[in-house]
Amino acid sequence: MAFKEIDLNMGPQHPSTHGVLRLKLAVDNEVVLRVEPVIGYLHRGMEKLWESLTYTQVVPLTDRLDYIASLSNNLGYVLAAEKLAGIDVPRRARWIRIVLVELQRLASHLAWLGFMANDIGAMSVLLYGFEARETVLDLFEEYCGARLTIHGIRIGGVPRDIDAAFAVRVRKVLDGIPKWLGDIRALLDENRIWKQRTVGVGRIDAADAVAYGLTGPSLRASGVDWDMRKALPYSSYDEFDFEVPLGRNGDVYDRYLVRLEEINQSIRIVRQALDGLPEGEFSAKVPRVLKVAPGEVFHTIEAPKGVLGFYIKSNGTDKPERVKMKSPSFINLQSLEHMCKGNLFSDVVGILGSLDIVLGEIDK
Amino acid sequence: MTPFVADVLIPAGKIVAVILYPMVMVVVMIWLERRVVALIQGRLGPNRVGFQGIAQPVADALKLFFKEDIRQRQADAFLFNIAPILVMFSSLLAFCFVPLGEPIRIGTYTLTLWIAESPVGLLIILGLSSVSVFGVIFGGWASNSKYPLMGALRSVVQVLSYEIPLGLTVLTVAFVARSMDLVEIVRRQESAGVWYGFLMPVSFVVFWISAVAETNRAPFDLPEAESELVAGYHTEYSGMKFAFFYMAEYAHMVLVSSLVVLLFFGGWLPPLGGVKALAFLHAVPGFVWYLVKIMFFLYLYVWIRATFPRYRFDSLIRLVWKWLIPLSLLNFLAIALVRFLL
Amino acid sequence: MPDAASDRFEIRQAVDQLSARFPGEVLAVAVEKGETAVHLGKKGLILVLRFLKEELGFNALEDIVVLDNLRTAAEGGPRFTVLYQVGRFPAAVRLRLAVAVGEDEILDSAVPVYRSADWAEREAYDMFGLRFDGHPDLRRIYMPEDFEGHPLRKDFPLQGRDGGV
Amino acid sequence: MSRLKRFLKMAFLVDILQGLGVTLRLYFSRKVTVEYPEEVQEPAERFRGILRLHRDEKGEPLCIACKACQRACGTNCFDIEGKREDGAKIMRPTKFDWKLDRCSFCGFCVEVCPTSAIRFSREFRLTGTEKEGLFFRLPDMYLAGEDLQTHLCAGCRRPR
Repeated sequence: MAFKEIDLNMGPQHPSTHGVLRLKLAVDNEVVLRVEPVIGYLHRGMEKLWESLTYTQVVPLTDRLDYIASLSNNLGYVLAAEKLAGIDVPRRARWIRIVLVELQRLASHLAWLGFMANDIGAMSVLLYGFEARETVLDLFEEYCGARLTIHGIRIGGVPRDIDAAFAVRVRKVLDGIPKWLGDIRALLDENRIWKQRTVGVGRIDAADAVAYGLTGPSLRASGVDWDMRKALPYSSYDEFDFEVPLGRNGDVYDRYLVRLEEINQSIRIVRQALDGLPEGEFSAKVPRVLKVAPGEVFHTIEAPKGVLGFYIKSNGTDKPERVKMKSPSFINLQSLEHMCKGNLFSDVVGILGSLDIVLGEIDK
Repeated sequence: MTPFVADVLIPAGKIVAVILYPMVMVVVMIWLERRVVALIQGRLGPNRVGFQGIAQPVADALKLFFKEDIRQRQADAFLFNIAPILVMFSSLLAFCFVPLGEPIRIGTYTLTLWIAESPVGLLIILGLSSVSVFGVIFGGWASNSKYPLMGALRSVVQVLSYEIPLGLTVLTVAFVARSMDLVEIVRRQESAGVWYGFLMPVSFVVFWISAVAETNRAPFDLPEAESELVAGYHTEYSGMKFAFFYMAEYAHMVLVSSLVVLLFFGGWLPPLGGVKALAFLHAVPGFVWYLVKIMFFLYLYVWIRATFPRYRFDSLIRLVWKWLIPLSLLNFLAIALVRFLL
Repeated sequence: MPDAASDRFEIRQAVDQLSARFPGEVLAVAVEKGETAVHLGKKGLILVLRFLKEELGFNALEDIVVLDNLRTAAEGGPRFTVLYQVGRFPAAVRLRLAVAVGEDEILDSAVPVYRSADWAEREAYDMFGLRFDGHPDLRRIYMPEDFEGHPLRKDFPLQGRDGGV
Repeated sequence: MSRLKRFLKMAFLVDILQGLGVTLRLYFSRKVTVEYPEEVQEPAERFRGILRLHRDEKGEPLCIACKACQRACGTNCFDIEGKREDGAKIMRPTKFDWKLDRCSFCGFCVEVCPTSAIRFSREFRLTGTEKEGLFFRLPDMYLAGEDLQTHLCAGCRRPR
């Protein structure tokens, strides 16, 4: 009896909150044969827009790429622009940026934890993850007035200084996060249903992961020790002491554990940054109309989703000639098919969740 | 007590009561579910419509009543329409055999708190609950589209394979109580002084797990839950037909909870009934105890749903064939051995 | 703060080995702002990529960037420049390969060497109209299938064409 | 030894009971729901709400129609014209059109305004039913509170 392959359609109105993604699946009674992601539903033509805006006007647009972690998009673009224009950022500004970006990584991982758990069925973890995330967003609202599209990092430094009162509130929030993590880990870590849905599911070994260009926590879960904050330190990350958590067999469970451990490491970094905040200016003097001599630069940072790169080419005017963004989720999504092959089609949901992709960043 | 009243009015009253009882319990259950899941997740839940949101399910039902009831052109008309009726019918009919308390003597007339008492009441309830499986198959197949068909097949396999441990554990209770009559079983528990739930904990746990799986409830709600892919057998339904499926699922849950209470936790008996010091507990009517116990189990349903992730389908089936069925068999043998020796 | 990775010994050694192995191909080497860019001829691209990956251990093709030199190119100069951003990790060595491509010339696809080039090349085709020979499934990735024109080209109007999809 | 321990844990549903314990404790935890619109949670001090023009103490508009904000804006929401009455030293805006539906709240205009005439308010209720409600002319830029709501959406605000 020749088996009849069924093609199924998942999305684009995918209820989980990755954004607008459509998966074309070919399934042989429950076992996944082929997965073809269809993207482009959220394409806003960012790179075309950037060519008609000045260097500073591009920054608020980068908020809308990975809208779960807008501050790290800002940092990625701003570091590339500063390297191109040769602007030296004062040390205090770099440290404040690290406080903001690591808090943003924390918030992004908490959002991911909620989405993934909800996809696999643990609906309450979504609310717990978001309650913890809201405390971090309150800090951003207090710092520069916005919670999601924050636009909290400018070319040359940061918009505002950090005072002692703000540092106290940040420490209070940091003390609250482990309590939430404790609850969530008690609910999930040793739970037989959770482990049965995640251990050994969606495996990718180190060699394939590197071949597919996977980056970020998903790559480190396969045991490849490659974190841009350690490999190519930027914005004085080399002055901080933190570990890079690694997984062993690159399945959904390891990706879950690696991101949880990264939350703890981010807390550690923010504490160190607050304790040793150097004196000095919180922003360099940047001319209002920033004209940049012709040149090109490619700079990468370790965003919560993976390695986020910006290539900028200047032509001497105040508007960039070309800005190309290397999106981590765009490359990571390519390895979804490899991870899903051989698994059951009810696992595709969990595997997609463990990849932590955001469609705003994929579609640009 | 003229015969007219005894033979017509009271039975008619009881029939209306049996129809209303699950309906009211369903409304309470829908509200309880949304409220408890909300409270567990740190939010308030519905508290606007009516007092503390109790009228929310009524509003939902009303909305569903006026919603357009679409049917696919290629859907098989007869089966498509009969499916929700079958599912609803089997749940409501089963409620006729659920005794709510000891018969009450009013003057010369004894009012029995159930419609029908039969020596094999237990079997009838189990039989009726598997009739609803037909509703699921017809609903899924008649919708003539991929997702409902797969959802229906999955639900059927799950319900059928979980009926085996369910049956076996019910067998142990009937074996110990030497009768299939629910009222008899409760009286046996009263005379034995201990509830079967504590006497045979393994039977209770296996029964409860199979009951949760039987009603397609979390963490076994895979066929329905993957709304993005397989929305379960009632994907193509809308309006009142969907409301029927929805209410039937909750009615099925209430039915199974009352079964658990009757078989394992001594129906309408006050807790620690035998202890002389707590004799005043008997003053409270049996029906109240019965309701309190059912509410606990309904709460347990929602509590489990809010806590655990979903099982994947293959391990859900492996669980029942590799663990629950052998366990219930062993348990049955053990109890038979103990009874034989005593 | 120039990128420390570039003036390290490995990068100069890699570039020297590259020019030794492919004398005809390597047209120019530029070090700017701490980054090394190697200009290559179109033909030897895949051989260079394979050499970099297999012998020199450049295990990551991080990004493929396409530049439209409609206004900046000299008369008759190449319309597009395609940049291949390759890197070796975790040793953190980074190199940029630049290839000049005319408007309707066809490049060899890098997918046989770097699996992650698949979508990057589809995006280059969708946005600029560059064709890659040997690509498993060269289709548009962002725009709908029946969209005419390539949005990121300099001559494509910013507000898009009215009536367009 | 750990295999036996693991088997016992699995047999006596330890992980299941532990999970139920956590949700039971959280069942009695503090609820975070803010019952809008009865309770309104005030946004932070530096919250970036709707942009408002301001007047100095004597009631004179601060805006000198220098169009710095118009140039700084990335999504060109502004359309300003100014005139200097004869004899007056500073220009005054005669036309100040601002499109709320284009604004991305990036804050460049506030930073670049020499007389800090335009600033963020803490008003976050910005919904309207017609496009006209989202288009602000010079007088509308000074509205706040209830009159702002009536401008934004003429009929739809339920009487509070």
